[in-house]
Amino acid sequence: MILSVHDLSVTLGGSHILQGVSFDVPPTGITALLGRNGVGKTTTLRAVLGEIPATGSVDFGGVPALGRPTHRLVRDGLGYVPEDRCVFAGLTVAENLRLAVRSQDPDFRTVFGLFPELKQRSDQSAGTLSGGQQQMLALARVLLNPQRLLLIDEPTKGLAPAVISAVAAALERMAERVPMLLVEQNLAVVRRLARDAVVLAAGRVAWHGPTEELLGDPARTRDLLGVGSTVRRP
Amino acid sequence: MSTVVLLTLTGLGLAALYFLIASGLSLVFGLAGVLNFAHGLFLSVGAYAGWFVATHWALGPAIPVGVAAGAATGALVELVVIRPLYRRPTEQVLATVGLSLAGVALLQSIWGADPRSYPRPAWTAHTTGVLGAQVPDDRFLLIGAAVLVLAALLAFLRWTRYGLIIRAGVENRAMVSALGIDVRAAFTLVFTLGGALAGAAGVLGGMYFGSVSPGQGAGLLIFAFIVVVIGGLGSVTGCAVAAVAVGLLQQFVNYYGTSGAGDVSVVALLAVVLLLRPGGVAGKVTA
Amino acid sequence: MTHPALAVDGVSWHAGTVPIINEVTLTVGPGEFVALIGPNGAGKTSLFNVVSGLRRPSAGRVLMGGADVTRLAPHKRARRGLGRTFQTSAVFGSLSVAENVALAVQAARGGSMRPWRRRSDRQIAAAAREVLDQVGLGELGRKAAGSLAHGQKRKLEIALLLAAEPRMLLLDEPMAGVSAEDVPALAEVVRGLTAGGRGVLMVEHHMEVVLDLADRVAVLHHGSLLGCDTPDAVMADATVQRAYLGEAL
Amino acid sequence: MKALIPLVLAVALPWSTLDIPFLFDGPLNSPGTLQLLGVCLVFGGLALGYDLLFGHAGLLSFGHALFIALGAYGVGILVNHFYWPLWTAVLLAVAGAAIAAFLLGAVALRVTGIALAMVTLAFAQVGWIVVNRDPGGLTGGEEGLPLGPAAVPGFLVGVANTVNLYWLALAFLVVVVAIVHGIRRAPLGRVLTGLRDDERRIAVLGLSPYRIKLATFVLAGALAALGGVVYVLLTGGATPYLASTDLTLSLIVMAVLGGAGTRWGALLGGIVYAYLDQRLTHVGGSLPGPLGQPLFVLGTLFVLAVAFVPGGLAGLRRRTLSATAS
Amino acid sequence: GSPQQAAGGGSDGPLKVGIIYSQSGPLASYGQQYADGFKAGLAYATQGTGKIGDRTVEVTYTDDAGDPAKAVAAAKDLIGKGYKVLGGSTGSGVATQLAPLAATNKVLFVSGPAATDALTGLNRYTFRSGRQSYQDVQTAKAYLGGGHKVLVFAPDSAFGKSNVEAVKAVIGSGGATVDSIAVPPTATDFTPFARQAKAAAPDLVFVAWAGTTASAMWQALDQQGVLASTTVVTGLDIRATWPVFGAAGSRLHLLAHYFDGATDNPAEQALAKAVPGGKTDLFQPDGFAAAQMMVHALQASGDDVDKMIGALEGYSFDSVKGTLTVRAEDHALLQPMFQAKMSGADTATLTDTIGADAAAPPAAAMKG
Ligand SMILES: Nc1ncnc2c1ncn2[C@@H]1O[C@H](COP(=O)(O)OP(=O)(O)OP(=O)(O)O)[C@@H](O)[C@H]1O
Ligand SMILES: Nc1ncnc2c1ncn2[C@@H]1O[C@H](COP(=O)(O)OP(=O)(O)OP(=O)(O)O)[C@@H](O)[C@H]1O
Ligand SMILES: [Mg+2]
Ligand SMILES: [Mg+2]
Repeated sequence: MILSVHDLSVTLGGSHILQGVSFDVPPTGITALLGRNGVGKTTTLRAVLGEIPATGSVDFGGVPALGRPTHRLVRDGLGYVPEDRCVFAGLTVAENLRLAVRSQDPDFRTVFGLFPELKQRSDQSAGTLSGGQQQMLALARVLLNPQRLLLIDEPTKGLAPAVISAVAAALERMAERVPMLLVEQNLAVVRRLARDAVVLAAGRVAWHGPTEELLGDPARTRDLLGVGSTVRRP
Repeated sequence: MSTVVLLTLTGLGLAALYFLIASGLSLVFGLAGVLNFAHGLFLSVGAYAGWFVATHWALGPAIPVGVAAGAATGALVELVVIRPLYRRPTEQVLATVGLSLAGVALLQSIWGADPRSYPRPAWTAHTTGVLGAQVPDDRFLLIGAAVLVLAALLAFLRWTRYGLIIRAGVENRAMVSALGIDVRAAFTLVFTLGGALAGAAGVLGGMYFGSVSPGQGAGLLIFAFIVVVIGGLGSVTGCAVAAVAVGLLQQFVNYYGTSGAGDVSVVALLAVVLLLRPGGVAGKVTA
Repeated sequence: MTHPALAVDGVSWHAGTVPIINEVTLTVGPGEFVALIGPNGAGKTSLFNVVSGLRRPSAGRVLMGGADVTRLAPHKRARRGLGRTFQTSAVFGSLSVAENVALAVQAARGGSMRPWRRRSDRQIAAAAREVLDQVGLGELGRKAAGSLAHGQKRKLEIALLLAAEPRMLLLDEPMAGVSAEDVPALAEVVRGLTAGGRGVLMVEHHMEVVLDLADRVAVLHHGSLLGCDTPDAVMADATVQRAYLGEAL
Repeated sequence: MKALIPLVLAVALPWSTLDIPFLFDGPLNSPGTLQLLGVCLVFGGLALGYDLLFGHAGLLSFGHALFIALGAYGVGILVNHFYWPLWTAVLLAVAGAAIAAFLLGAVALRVTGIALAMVTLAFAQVGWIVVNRDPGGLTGGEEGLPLGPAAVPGFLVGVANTVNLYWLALAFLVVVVAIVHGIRRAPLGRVLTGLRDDERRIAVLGLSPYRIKLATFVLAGALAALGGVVYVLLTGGATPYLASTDLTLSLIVMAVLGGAGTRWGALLGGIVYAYLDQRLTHVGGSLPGPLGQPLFVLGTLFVLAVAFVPGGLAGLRRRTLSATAS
Repeated sequence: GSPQQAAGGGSDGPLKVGIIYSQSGPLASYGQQYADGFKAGLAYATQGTGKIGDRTVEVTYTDDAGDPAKAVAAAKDLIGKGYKVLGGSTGSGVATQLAPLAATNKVLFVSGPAATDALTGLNRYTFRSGRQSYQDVQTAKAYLGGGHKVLVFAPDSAFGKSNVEAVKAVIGSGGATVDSIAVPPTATDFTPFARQAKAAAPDLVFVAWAGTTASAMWQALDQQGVLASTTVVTGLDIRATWPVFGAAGSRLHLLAHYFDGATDNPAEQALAKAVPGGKTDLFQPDGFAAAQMMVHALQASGDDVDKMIGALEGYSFDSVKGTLTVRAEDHALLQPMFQAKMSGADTATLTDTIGADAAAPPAAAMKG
């Protein structure tokens, strides 16, 4: 297991958001983290990353992760694409990318191959990019460096259908090299990419297993995610 | 003619002094987003450290010691006061206000409120004739130092990644960490640099004024603020341009205008610049 | 004759020297629901910014109910009944959820600058509660809006709009980030927005929602309007297929 | 209603001959103590008035002292040089300050954030320069402008009447509290908070951020001027300190020390700061080293408060309350 | 009950004296000298007993941090506690605010180093124990010789203006023309002003400058050739500031209120013995004289302020500076003044003494 989360609890602003979450992420493929709005998906990722105080235990690549500073974890190969993108609005696209470079040999080819727009806009300040362009930039930042695990929070949010398929394809290709923990609302994307799924409800893990078992069983899907599994093609 | 030459050269000297003081302020403000009211304190610490060495030991090491003292103060302040407050930017600024109050009082309790005369190389008191104008030599020292500092700062920002890290860190510190960068160390570095610049300005300012007093740094701060803001927040080149504009304007208005018009004209310049281009000279026009 | 709720007439906008929107002409009738789709970066949000007054167009006019509002400040347009949401949620973080809505209610009813209280202020709170129930945030009224999860903020945005009782609505990706479970309910809320002759212009990438709700779909590409037609006609268009929808997942 | 208890205590205080050693030098109703408390009350009011801008509306103004000085010097000049009756002078000075706030605010509020702070700082700096230059002998320059006792009504003159000045200070504070708290709970208060959070959002709701900010700026300016007037009556004259950035910085310190944007924070902060400032000066000489410098103690205290007591005194109170509750 | 009762002082308790001065703040070193002088003067005037008759003089020292508002608060506190005699005020700003307070509350106020002319003749209750600007200028006038064009180089502030006024009154009335350059007190570069001074080509430049930028100011005057081309007169400040003159020092014509070595008399010896280091300095005589005046006033009456005033008006006594006289009409303190030269950075030598009468300001009517 590349990541083992055990009994993770988080309290924010007086409310007990995560109440003992446990799950594992296997060292290959994509694991989806699902659940309705406000259930604590983002909170889980940020707790793993050490951005918010949490109790319990988190094990990243065999080393305890809780309590270690975020930047150390990242340097050990834990990449993070946050939910609200968090591109640096005051910096240009090129500067955003330059900042993210950690390795000797950043992989600009893959990045510009996936997102040619970023190359054209390298001198535009990131704050004026359209929503979708910002998302691409956020993804590009983690793709530059070699990674051991990616935490990706809703990468397709706000993207046009064509871009969603492009991003999905990119994630699929990346998944051949690095495992991912993916938060995603678009079940079509989940179905296509994720091998395993973890469903959160009421601060706990409500279900954990192969994605097929979840999405292939309409009753279970409705039960856990509140929707029919037949996701209409756009 | 000789009057114009004299006013121009001494105006540039004044500009150099403003730039030396404002550059550190601008660096910290532009990069770390902290309007550092304690910058005047850093300045005074550097000045007193240089003074102490120069009067008790030798003149030579005064500048390096002043710079080191300023840098150490900057680092200490960042580590002890600024760092724990990074989630609360307003409080950071306020803490520096508190520091400036306490620090000046502390210096005063150690060295008294009266100005101490500042040792300096004898040649700085001489003048050089330029087109009939007797230009004090210490102005050339100031201008030289300012150019040096400007070049060094530009190189730092251009050739290292720190400028980028810190600008990004101001916007979203957590995200910079999430890119695997120890953003805290970068902030400490900026404060150390700002302190070092203040220390240099303190020693050179002490030599320029021929004296040092606890409130000297704080007293100079207001014009430094104006220079920083006119120059566009955090732009070192903008800061240099603004310093020259302010120095020359003040000098000429003081000579040709009525008393007090020099200060008022500078303040008016600030107001006009801010209203026309809220981001300062180097800033982009915002809608 | 009745004027369209919103008419965009030959509007162009440049960011500095870069042209972003080129001569876009578009109308939304009273009670009509128009969806605006287009690739990321097409200029949809920019168009909203021009219409709501946050940006000045370099050419063209914006009309509301037949009146030219091109030169009006954002708040003046809002007072004439133009409401909008933002692509990244913009709610008042330090106010509670209920206060957020109360603020919108009082903004609509006037007297916001009143520095004293009245008995009638109770009604504002009641109206706010009603709106919150409508979008399903009824239980979170006392929570600080800043600490809401993303999807909850989206709903609050809609609540702010509803409270202001506008006549013309601009919605910028209302469904983005809303969990699949909540999409149908929120879609129902959005559908209801056209009641009482309100015009709605919505940017949205969720095609199910677009197809379900829109009377007409306008397609923006590189800042120009490719066309504006019924959902089925637009879906059938080959350019739209290629530029926007891409291949199936 | 709980707010009435301190008010009743404050009103009853001058009848008490209670002697609190260390805290005060004499019995509560001695002129020295009343003067000290009076100054505390004025600063409580000034800080709360400033917090209307700073804490509530999120407008960081570095020029608030300008309006305090306008009130103070306005009255001083009208009374000393033009022989106006005091109360007319007060009215005119406060109205003048409000007009000045309107004009300056109309210009300054076109920008936001740090730019606003700097423009207001610049305006106030001009005020400070003018006051110090003693134009036409009106302001007395760095020596200040003592208020001629002849112009002041008898019941405010003389040490024996210090109690009346205390009432005056208390009345000022009550006025400020009434206005600021009224606004907090009224529609305008909610709009101010909204403005602090997201100005763009306020605009698309149909409210003009500019007009709201300007109105707040003018109101705060008028309150500041009123405070300046009371301060002058209390201390017998205006000094350039009233026009200095230092005073504005002190107001910010007070607001934050107490808890900016809270109900009682700024008021409390103002009172505590003014008390410490005066008392430390009083006992300062007897303390060793830097402790003898009031500003050292105040500055250090402030830094510590900012670092360890987020939310200021108001936050502290809330936390101890919740700690005892659980 | 009444909301406030002033405590009355008994007629056989100790005699209470309040000294309000700068223990902290920018004028702390002036304040220190004043207080040292006061203690020495009190011991001298009471022959070391600290008593008048059989009543001890109980002195309360209070800090005003240079802030008039704090001084007023301290004064109200003391007056409220029944103090009838106040002294102090290191700075002019404090003095001008304390003086009206003394009058409205009918207590004796003996002002300290504050030099503002405005204090003289302000009201019956206010006296002064130091010199005033006018006396400085009278001393400077002696340097003018046959010249007739005078330039005042002073800050654009109340202090600067009062010096300009005094020079106009003293020297201008003697037929000389008086011009002035008003320098912004915040100036950091003095070249433009030095240049203006040089261009004016006066016979005498009267420099009134105090503050931390003095050194830069002197250097600019020197570098632009003002010191070389004309007679430059200025006041001698406390010893700690002497090095600030720098190279200019030996070429200046100094007028002095007081410096160590200006006089030699029993009072001066007593002062020298009492102060730390045995070296006397500028403002110690003011404190010394204040103590002498208060003791004399209290000898006349311990409680009746009118009697104290009566005793002080016209009082003439031997103090550190020589014989001082309180002029009855306007309470000006007539005193000798000194002219001096700097030799080296830390020695001033007396060149001349201006008699108390020659330095006396014109008598004014009492205003209140
Ligand atoms: N700082 C905070 N203070 C209080 N509550 C918070 C805070 N941050 C988040 N919460 C609450 O924690 C819960 C979980 O938030 P989180 O952002 O993890 O949800 P999520 O599952 O990512 O939702 P979404 O799908 O909308 O992104 C929400 O109910 C939110 O309101
Ligand atoms: N100030 C600016 N300077 C330069 N380019 C800008 C500026 N503002 C917007 N743009 C560019 O204009 C284009 C349109 O942006 P806009 O935000 O309107 O896109 P959008 O259609 O809303 O996209 P999305 O669906 O991704 O939100 C983008 O390419 C963006 O980068
Ligand atoms: Mg989330
Ligand atoms: Mg958009």
